[in-house]
Amino acid sequence: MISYLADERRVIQWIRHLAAETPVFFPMPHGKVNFRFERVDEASELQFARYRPTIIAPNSFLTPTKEEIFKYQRVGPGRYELTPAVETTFQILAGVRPCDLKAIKLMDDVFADGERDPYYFQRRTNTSLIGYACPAPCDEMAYCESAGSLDWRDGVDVMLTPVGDRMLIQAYTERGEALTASGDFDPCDDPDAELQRHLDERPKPFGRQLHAPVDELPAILERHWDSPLWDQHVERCFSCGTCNLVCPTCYCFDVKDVSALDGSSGSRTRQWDACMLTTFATVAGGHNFRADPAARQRHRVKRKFQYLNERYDSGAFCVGCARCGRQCTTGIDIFDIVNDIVDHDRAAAGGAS
Amino acid sequence: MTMPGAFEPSPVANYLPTTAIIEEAENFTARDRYFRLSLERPLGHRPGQFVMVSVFGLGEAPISISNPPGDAPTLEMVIRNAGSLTQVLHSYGPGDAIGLRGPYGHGFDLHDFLGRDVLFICGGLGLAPLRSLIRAVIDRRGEFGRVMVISGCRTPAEEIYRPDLTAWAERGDVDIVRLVDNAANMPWKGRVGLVTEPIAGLKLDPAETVVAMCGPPVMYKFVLLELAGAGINGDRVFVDLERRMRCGVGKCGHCQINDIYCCQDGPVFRFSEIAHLKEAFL
Amino acid sequence: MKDTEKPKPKIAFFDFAGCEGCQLALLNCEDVVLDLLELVDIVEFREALSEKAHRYDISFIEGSINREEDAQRLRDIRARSKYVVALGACACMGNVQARSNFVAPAENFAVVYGEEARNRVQTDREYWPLWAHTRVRSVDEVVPVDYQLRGCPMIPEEFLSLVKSLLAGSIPFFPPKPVCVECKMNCNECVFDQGRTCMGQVTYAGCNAVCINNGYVCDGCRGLLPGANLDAHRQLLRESGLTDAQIESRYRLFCSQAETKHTGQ
Amino acid sequence: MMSDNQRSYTIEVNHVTRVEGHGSIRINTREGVVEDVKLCIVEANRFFEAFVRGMGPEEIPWIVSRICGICCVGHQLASTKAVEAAIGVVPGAQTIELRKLLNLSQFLQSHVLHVYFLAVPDFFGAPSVLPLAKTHTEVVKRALALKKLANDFTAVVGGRTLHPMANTVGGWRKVPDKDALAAIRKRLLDALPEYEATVDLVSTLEIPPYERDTEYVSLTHPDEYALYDGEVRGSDMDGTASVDSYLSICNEFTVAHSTTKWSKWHRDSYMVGALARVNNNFAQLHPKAQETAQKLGLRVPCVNPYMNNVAQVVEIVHCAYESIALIEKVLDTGLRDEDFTVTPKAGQGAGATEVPRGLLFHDYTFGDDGRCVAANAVIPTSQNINNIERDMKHFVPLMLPTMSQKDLTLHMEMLLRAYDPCISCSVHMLDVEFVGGEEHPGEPC
Ligand SMILES: Cc1cc2nc3c(=O)[nH]c(=O)nc-3n(C[C@H](O)[C@H](O)[C@H](O)COP(=O)(O)OP(=O)(O)OC[C@H]3O[C@@H](n4cnc5c(N)ncnc54)[C@H](O)[C@@H]3O)c2cc1C
Ligand code: SF4
Ligand code: SF4
Ligand code: SF4
Repeated sequence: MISYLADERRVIQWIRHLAAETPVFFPMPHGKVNFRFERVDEASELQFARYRPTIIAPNSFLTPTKEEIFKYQRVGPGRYELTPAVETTFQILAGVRPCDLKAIKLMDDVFADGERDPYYFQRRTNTSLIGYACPAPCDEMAYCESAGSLDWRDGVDVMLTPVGDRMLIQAYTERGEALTASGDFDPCDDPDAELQRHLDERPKPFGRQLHAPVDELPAILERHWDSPLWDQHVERCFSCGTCNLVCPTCYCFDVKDVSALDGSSGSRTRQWDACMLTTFATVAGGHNFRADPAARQRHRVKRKFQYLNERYDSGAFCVGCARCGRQCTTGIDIFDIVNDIVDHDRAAAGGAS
Repeated sequence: MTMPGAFEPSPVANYLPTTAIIEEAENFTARDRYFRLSLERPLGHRPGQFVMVSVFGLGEAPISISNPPGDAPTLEMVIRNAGSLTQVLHSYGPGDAIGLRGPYGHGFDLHDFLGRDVLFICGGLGLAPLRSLIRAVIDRRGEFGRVMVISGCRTPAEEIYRPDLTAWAERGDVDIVRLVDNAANMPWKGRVGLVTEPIAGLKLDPAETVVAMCGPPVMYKFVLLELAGAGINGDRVFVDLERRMRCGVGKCGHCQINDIYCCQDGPVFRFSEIAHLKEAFL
Repeated sequence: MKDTEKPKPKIAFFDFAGCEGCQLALLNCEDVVLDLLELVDIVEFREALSEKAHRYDISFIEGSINREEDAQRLRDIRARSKYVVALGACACMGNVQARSNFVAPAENFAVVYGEEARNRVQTDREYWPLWAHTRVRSVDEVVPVDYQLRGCPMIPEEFLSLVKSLLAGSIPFFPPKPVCVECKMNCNECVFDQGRTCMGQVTYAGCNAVCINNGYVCDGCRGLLPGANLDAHRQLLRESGLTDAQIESRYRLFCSQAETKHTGQ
Repeated sequence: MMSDNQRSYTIEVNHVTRVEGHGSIRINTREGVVEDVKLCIVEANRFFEAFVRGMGPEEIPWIVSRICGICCVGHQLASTKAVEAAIGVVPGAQTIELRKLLNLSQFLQSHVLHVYFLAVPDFFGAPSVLPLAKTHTEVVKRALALKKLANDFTAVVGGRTLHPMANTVGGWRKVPDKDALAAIRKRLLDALPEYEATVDLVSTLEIPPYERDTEYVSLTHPDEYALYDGEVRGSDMDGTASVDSYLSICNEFTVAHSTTKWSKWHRDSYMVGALARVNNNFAQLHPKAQETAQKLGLRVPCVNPYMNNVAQVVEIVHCAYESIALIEKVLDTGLRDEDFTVTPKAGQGAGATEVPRGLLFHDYTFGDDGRCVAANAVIPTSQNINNIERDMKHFVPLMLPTMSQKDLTLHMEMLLRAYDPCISCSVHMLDVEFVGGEEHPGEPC
């Protein structure tokens, strides 16, 4: 690993330099209070300090909201020619926070499960990640430390770690080394000391804290299948799916064909779906396996803190970014739901003993 | 078709269907249509697996494979007119082409049944996937103990694979119970009642019996209770769980129950392995 | 897709009380209009042509039904059509003009045409057939409707998807989900984050959140989503500073009709 | 045998096709003498002026846009101006330029639609534009391409083609994307030959030669060919009248034999629309548009209402060149997000704008609670209707001796269409007329 030091100005210069040759996406302010990843051009104002998790997580660059998987073209009676979608544009996601970095690692697991998903991995291999270690929680909602993602670095090409008024720049991969070669950086002899300084400078505890360690949550949640809390936490739910769509570890999709008017050509696409939507688990004939909003909320929460951890053994599938709680218009926060269940579990255990 | 070899799902062929031609089609019932397709090469499937059937422009649907494994480049299936795609498939007949990919999922493992008494419980269209296994068992009849089939549907007019059921009954070495919920005003020689009712009368040997079942979601709870009453252990009951599926290969999230994907880890499950999943038997 | 040839379906457009924007939206599908003509026979389209026919495979009905005379004409069209599709918000749910249902018809007359006209309408039999303003009704309040193309105006993509679907012998389907889904997929900042209010959470999607994409809010022109959590939504609007009267007016802006139906009033 | 023109007959064209909204023409002749000519509106009421009461200032333009799909931009602009006048909001220069662009795009769209889809089929003797797709494929393709360009133009500026949402009281909710705007400019430039071809096409059409002098009324502006803004000018007057005085311009009145509200100003009736604008403001047209007028034989003052179609083509050329120049100007200045917060308050105000079919007035009054208490709109078609009927009454006797009933019917339909009437709009302003003729007692025409 090669390590450098530089002030933020030079780091930004370097990112601009990269952007001149390659599409680089960076979190930029959008609207009144939000951020989104936008393509860097000459006019972009790049800043690391001001940040709130982007509306949609950067995994949309790996699994776009709507993506063509192949085109079809009728070439004769009943005969079709299929052309699978090939996406080889190289892109750089810069300023990606640790929560999102961990989420991308989780997506790597999901899309490698069983058959490797070619559409995901062709984008993944063509994407470079430049991470940024948060020196402070992005706002009062974040609970990344508690969710176990705050120190995530796995999968990055380059990691930027703020230390004092400078940044530690570390290339973790060969690609990272190639990228950093063009920066006007000073060498860093003792990266570990710098990292330690970063940790020392960081507030403790960092952000909100879940009421139980994430590795205890599967067992706790398992004990509360029938809890009335599920109903309470959906009283105000719109089943709008926002919490799914903004979540960096939600990946469910629907498959749809888009065809020319006469049906002779078109494409098969997949587009994001959301398990909080009413018809997500409806089968033909009308039976809905999760007709009740509480059942859907339970599925979502358990997916993040129990089911998928059990399947992939990669820790919690919630990375604590708090996007869902921030974007839910009605103020439902998965953090509160989980804590509520933990509190009830503790109370019940206390009462029993 | 330009993409060869799609029956061995390779990373490139993922999601890409191949073309198959319908050789024979017949309406089994008012809403269930039987198809026999000819393929370029044998499917190489196991009983209980499924394929994704496509019509370009309309999308895909998971459909169970009805024929037993073997060397014939053939695929049999029964499709119920249940929605946008299946309605269109009902207008298809011999000579028409459809798209296919698969086979997908974990089917039944014949080894779990060899040397045992085998009970099949089929509700309605549930006979379609089970037929694949029943045929495989009957083909090697000598290697199994008793072979019993309970096949139920709502009315006599809704029974599928009637010639098969008759032929199996005529063999003499297979116990067939055919029953309907309601036979009002219709010719019907079988029994009237629910698929749970004949179970007790079969005098099953709990130690020897292996069960395979498939039917509408409501059926499972009751059959499982009945089987438990007959002393049959959950590790010898195999269930076929059908959920909404979009990709068939464990990515789209629709068929997820707890930490399992019905498509990839199923659709056939050993009951004891999923008995704790509360959403499995809603 | 099957390759057998089928006769071209006959398609007709009929307009009742509305702005005719939905028909215009169709004329605005310049890229596909000519292809469409290859596949279907448009046999009645008063806004663009002078031809007429007597039986229709698909009749698209634009506009709300405001008078009994129009209801009769609609029943006649229904009898001669295989499928009836309500085209646009006026046909689907009455649209803005259904607001006048909350006011006595005579009062509406007086406001627009003056007291004298009101008196004439009320006393002179001759005026009745044209003026009889029963109530603004959606098409499905008068005849059975097979499919709805929602929105003010309707969304051409949905129109084309419906036609494609019917041409293929399939069943058109518009997934019942709220506008928030499309809004999020467009990576918009939620209007509640801007201190404004939105009908998106309880509104049937399909518009690609076009109003929010363009800096506005969702006013619900596609009607309420079946089963939407209206209590929670009203509560949210209250918490966002709206009075009950403002909330009702917001609900009534486009979907006065749908809302009364929805809540079973 | 009696010749056709000697017979007594009634021409009835119910639900005239290829016009916006439902209108019927009824002509009675007895032994070669015209007894009665009527144009009836059979559209159902929607009571806009009634149900907008209670709405806030921002809601009004958004909702009244629904008066008419074809004229939605016009209704939106006129009502926005009226609301702004009522509550004392002065929009910034950028907003005004964007509104002008929005209006230009609507002119391009509407005129192309009218000329190609609604009027041209008559000249080709086709019942509609559809058969032309086979016989005159190039013409139809060009029409579609030009319409698409104009629609995309509206969408880029206004957010979407129909009932655009970007414009609001006080400003622009989301300013257009500069790249998209630049792309529209490029497409307009590339389309100039297509607009030329449109001129060539129209130059081949045989315009009926009927003339009847009338008063021509339009906006007029010292600095430009008035489309978005200006004072009102009637061709019979010196000077101008203010928009606020619109009630004494339209002078809506009822006539003994009809319950229809008619308009007149200095004469029995007046005409608004493309021909009126071209007549009144010819000198301010873009030089290319003036050239076009010359090429098409339009010399002002022109008193042939059938020439309204030609005037529309002249305006198409004008709008194309205007749009190109204005987009360039807007891009050079750059686009900024503007604050458009509006405080509702009491007040009354009127606003006017030219829309493709003519002069449009909106007028709103807000109460102390900032909610609308009164609304009024006077639309071009209601101003024209008196003039159309008078044209018909004038032309029918001229044509009767030489024309078959069929041709006469066609000519009357063509005349109506030449005005490009928009009956959807007019419905809320017009009373329905009944013909109490003996043949059809009590039946509406
Ligand atoms: C493993 C497996 C094996 C199967 N085997 C068979 C088989 O052998 N034979 C067979 O016939 N079927 C089988 N099925 C079921 C079959 O896949 C479905 O019937 C089929 O997918 C229906 O597709 P469709 O496009 O016709 O229906 P669609 O129109 O797509 O309907 C399906 C879904 O669309 C949505 N939808 C459509 N209309 C509405 C509406 N009005 N309101 C709300 N939602 C709506 C629903 O969400 C519904 O779940 C199997 C399913 C699985 C999972
Ligand atoms: S974002 Fe909130 S309201 Fe929407 S589905 Fe999720 S929890 Fe429910
Ligand atoms: S569940 Fe919520 S907090 Fe957790 S990762 Fe998803 S969006 Fe972030
Ligand atoms: S702006 Fe409206 S549609 Fe979009 S997310 Fe918010 S509530 Fe939903």
